[in-house]
Amino acid sequence: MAMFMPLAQAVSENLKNGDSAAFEGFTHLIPTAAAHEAIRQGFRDLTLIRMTPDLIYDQMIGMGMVRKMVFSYVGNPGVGLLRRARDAIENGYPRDLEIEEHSHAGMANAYEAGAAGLPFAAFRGYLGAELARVTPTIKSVTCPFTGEVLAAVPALRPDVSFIHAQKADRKGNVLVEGIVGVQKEAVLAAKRAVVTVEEVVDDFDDLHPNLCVLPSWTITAIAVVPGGAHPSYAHGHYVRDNAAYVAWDEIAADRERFAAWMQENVIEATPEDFAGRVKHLRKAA
Amino acid sequence: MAMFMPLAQAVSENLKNGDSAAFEGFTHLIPTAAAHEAIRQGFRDLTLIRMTPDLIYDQMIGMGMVRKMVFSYVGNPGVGLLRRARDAIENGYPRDLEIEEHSHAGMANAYEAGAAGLPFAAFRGYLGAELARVTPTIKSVTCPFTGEVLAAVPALRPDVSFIHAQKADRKGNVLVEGIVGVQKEAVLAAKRAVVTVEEVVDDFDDLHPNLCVLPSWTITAIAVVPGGAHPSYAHGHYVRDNAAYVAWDEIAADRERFAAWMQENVIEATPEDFAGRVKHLRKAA
Amino acid sequence: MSGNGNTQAFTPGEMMTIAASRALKGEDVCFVGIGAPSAACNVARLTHAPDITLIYESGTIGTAPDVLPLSIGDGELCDTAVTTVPVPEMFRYWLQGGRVSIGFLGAAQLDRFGNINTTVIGDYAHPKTRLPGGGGAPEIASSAGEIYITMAQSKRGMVDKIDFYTSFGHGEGGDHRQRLGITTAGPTLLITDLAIWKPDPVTKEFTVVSLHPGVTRQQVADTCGWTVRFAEELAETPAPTELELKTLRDLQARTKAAHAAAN
Amino acid sequence: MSGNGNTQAFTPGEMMTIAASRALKGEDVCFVGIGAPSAACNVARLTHAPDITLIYESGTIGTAPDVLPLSIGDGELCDTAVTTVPVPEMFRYWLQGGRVSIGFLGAAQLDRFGNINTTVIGDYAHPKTRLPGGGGAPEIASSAGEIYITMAQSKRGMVDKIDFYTSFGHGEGGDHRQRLGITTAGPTLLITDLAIWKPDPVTKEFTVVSLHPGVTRQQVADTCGWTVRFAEELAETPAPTELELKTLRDLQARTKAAHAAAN
Repeated sequence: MAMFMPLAQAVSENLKNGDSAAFEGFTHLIPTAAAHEAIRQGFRDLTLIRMTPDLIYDQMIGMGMVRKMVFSYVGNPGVGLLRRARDAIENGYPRDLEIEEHSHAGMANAYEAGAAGLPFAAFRGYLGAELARVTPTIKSVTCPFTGEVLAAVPALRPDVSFIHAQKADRKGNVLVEGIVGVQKEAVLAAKRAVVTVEEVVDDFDDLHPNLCVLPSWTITAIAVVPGGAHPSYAHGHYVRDNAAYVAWDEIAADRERFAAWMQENVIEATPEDFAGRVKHLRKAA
Repeated sequence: MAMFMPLAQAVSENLKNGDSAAFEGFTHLIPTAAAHEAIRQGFRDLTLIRMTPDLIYDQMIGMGMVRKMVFSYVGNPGVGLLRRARDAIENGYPRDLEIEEHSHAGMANAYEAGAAGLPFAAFRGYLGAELARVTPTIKSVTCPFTGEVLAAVPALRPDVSFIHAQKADRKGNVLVEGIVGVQKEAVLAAKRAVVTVEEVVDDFDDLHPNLCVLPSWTITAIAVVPGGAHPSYAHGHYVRDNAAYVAWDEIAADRERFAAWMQENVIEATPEDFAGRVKHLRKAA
Repeated sequence: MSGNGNTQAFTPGEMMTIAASRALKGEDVCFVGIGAPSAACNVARLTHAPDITLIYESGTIGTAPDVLPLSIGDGELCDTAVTTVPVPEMFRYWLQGGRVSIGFLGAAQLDRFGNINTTVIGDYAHPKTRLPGGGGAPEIASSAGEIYITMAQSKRGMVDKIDFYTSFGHGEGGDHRQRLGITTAGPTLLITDLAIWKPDPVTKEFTVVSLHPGVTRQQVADTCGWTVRFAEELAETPAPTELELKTLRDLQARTKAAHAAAN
Repeated sequence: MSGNGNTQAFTPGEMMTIAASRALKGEDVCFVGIGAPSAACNVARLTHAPDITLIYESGTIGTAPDVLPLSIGDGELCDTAVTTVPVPEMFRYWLQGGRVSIGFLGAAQLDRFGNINTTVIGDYAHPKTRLPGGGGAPEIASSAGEIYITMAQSKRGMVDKIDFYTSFGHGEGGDHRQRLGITTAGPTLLITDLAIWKPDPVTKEFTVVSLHPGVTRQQVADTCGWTVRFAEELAETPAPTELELKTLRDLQARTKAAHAAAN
């Protein structure tokens, strides 16, 4: 049953050094506030899982918190490369970063298998593609009916998943709307799930029955953090801060500038600061 | 791209003698009007696929149209047995009926694999259950990571699937709401898909983005048949005619009474008759 | 038998449903079969377990129906659910995903080890009576944390050897489940119209632990197809309370009225 | 270069996008990569192919954005889509399900057989430059009916040998796809800023079939890392029409204004 609590408590109670953790969001609803809280609390040796590592993974990698990353696209969406992740992979700075790389189809199927309680997922993938050579967790399975050889990947089962969502009701049920990505799967595949939400409403009685609602008992903790997905967006609440993504390319290009930015905007900031960051983006949502 | 046409044409153009056909609907939105049209057109040697064969499969079996049935629960939901199906299985009347029996999990996974373009589905199923002994299409596959042996079933790929839905827009996109069952999977797994709908609306512009909408280009033909799911129901339009399910138990218990009922209510009826059958059920929806 | 005021008089069926409802807790996530299990689960929700999560295989999660559904997919289930998901997702994410604590099943034939047949009477290929089949039961039996079974006693239903293993209970008893690699507990409770049964910790054979008020050992033995074992300390099931009986009867009255009204 | 009226003047990039847009038909279901593919697909939709179905890997099906998204998951895509599905469903039912007729990809490195690298420059374990990686591309390359590729020519980008096979085109050419059991057609079209290329029917090597207006063979050869083959009959790509150029520029102007306004 989901417990409502401050973000600092939700993170400290559910993330540990050495954990495998997914901060999921597919361009939309990225749990930035939760990641920043994890940075402030200074966790180490994390294995970070995500289809599309973006700014928050660049930040955690740049802060030296990450031992390994499991991913399928390590870019700044619409802008280019992730420079802190590159520095770690290419130069081992600030520490070596082990990588386990899949395709989107591979990651999506692996989350789906995790949510479904299966040990692996089979799909038609990696045909002629070299990831199958460099990633040891890509194997194969043969269809017992047709003999077709399909790709197989192990199910993803994070110790903890963090997502951001639009709404919780007072019972702790959570609504995710718009581009829902793999958030439902990330929550159901994880041992523990922490959700930040834009707002709490009395009940979901008027919701359409087929929306993406995660029942309270599938969630460990909920923290109310308006704006918590900035600089990504929350469908129906505020739009994407594209300028922040473009700006990040320059900030992350330089180790010192990165460190200074993190100090000012993360270490010395609070979850409450997110509301202000999305103020000018609300009118356009 | 979906073409709008009368039900008689939609059925005659998309169903052939000997086809494998799914008339899907999980208690809700059962495509009764489409099945009755198929009965009037007198198709033979069909392989009928469905998780929950109910009245319409009892009717098609009783009319001698069915060579084989693939299913997971052959009952009159909430009432009891299906007496025409029993007569075929137990006594070969009016003809022998070959059966391929799965569990709900097996059928649901097999439809899902069909929609996903995979040759088979793997799931944790049939543990200690005797269906695995009597159904030759239940095999196994071994997880290449854990060694766990899982059940495997071949993907379902009907020649044609029929479903009933609430709405189409003028472009032929189709909305299914409420208990959505396996209808989306049945459509996407099939070579051809025929949809009967309660009504046509101008557009779906105001729909929530995450509803179950089948794009026009996934559908072959659409026929407008208000009430076409009777005696099941259409969420938001009319309620379930529970009395008709209870009455069916007696009608189907006797071969002659069954034949007379079919003559009067199906052979000599039309798709237009369905609107009248749900009239008294609309107030309660 | 009309319920108003007379809480001492109750039918064996009412006792069965109410005894079953008491076994459910507020934190349970219960996968509900239709018929007696559905009534028991909803009586629990309306009395001591208001927070219980009821799931029906039609994809309705967290339902709170005001009347009992006739089928597992009535509109009432969707209207009152927290969310309604596609059936493949129901079986993959919710049942197989290990999120169901209690699977509640009925049975046409049951043996002493909780194995259930709802498929055929007679030989599978040439059945004497073709029953509806397994539906969701084969995987409920292996994926739900525990299985509760409820059925009225009869020699035809409670048999020495079932004709077909639709869903696996404890097999031949003992550690048979573990030997098949099944990690869940299997049948842990049987509630009939006469008694409450639990599996022996070692042999896994269902053993009567409590007789319903006024029921004798002989009655239980006479309506069961196997030689019944009784626990050393045999309890008496508490009679239905006024609240329980009123809740059940009101629910059934609302259900009857609703099903009639729509027609 | 401002577009109003002066339709004769256009950049190579504009020619590339417009030539790519012309290859798309109204009945296509197109899986759209970001950047140049996205512009080309939307110009097609706004000119000769209003009924084209555009799918972005974020789960948005049948989108009709008024401005170009910066990322594959901008809100505009969801707001204008026929439906938005979860990402696992996108890759399972829609891409792997064989419902995509055209996959539109860009490339960091491309070889003459349409194999694409967007993973690393240098060795995988010790890369000189770590690129974003494959994302959806490995399975788009094998599951979409055909693959169209678009990129600006350069010797760094169009290379004799790519450093990593992110997505498989025609491999070593000939029937290499069939030998791997891949049933789709693979790369059938390459549109650069200078020319249109198609694979040789037998060898599958990309061959120039049309030069954009004013472009010489020498320019094409000088900006390509492999020895370029030209078709015997070499066409000239029709210059952008007034409508095409206006549509593209209006789209880009709206996009720029929208992205600035939100900030």
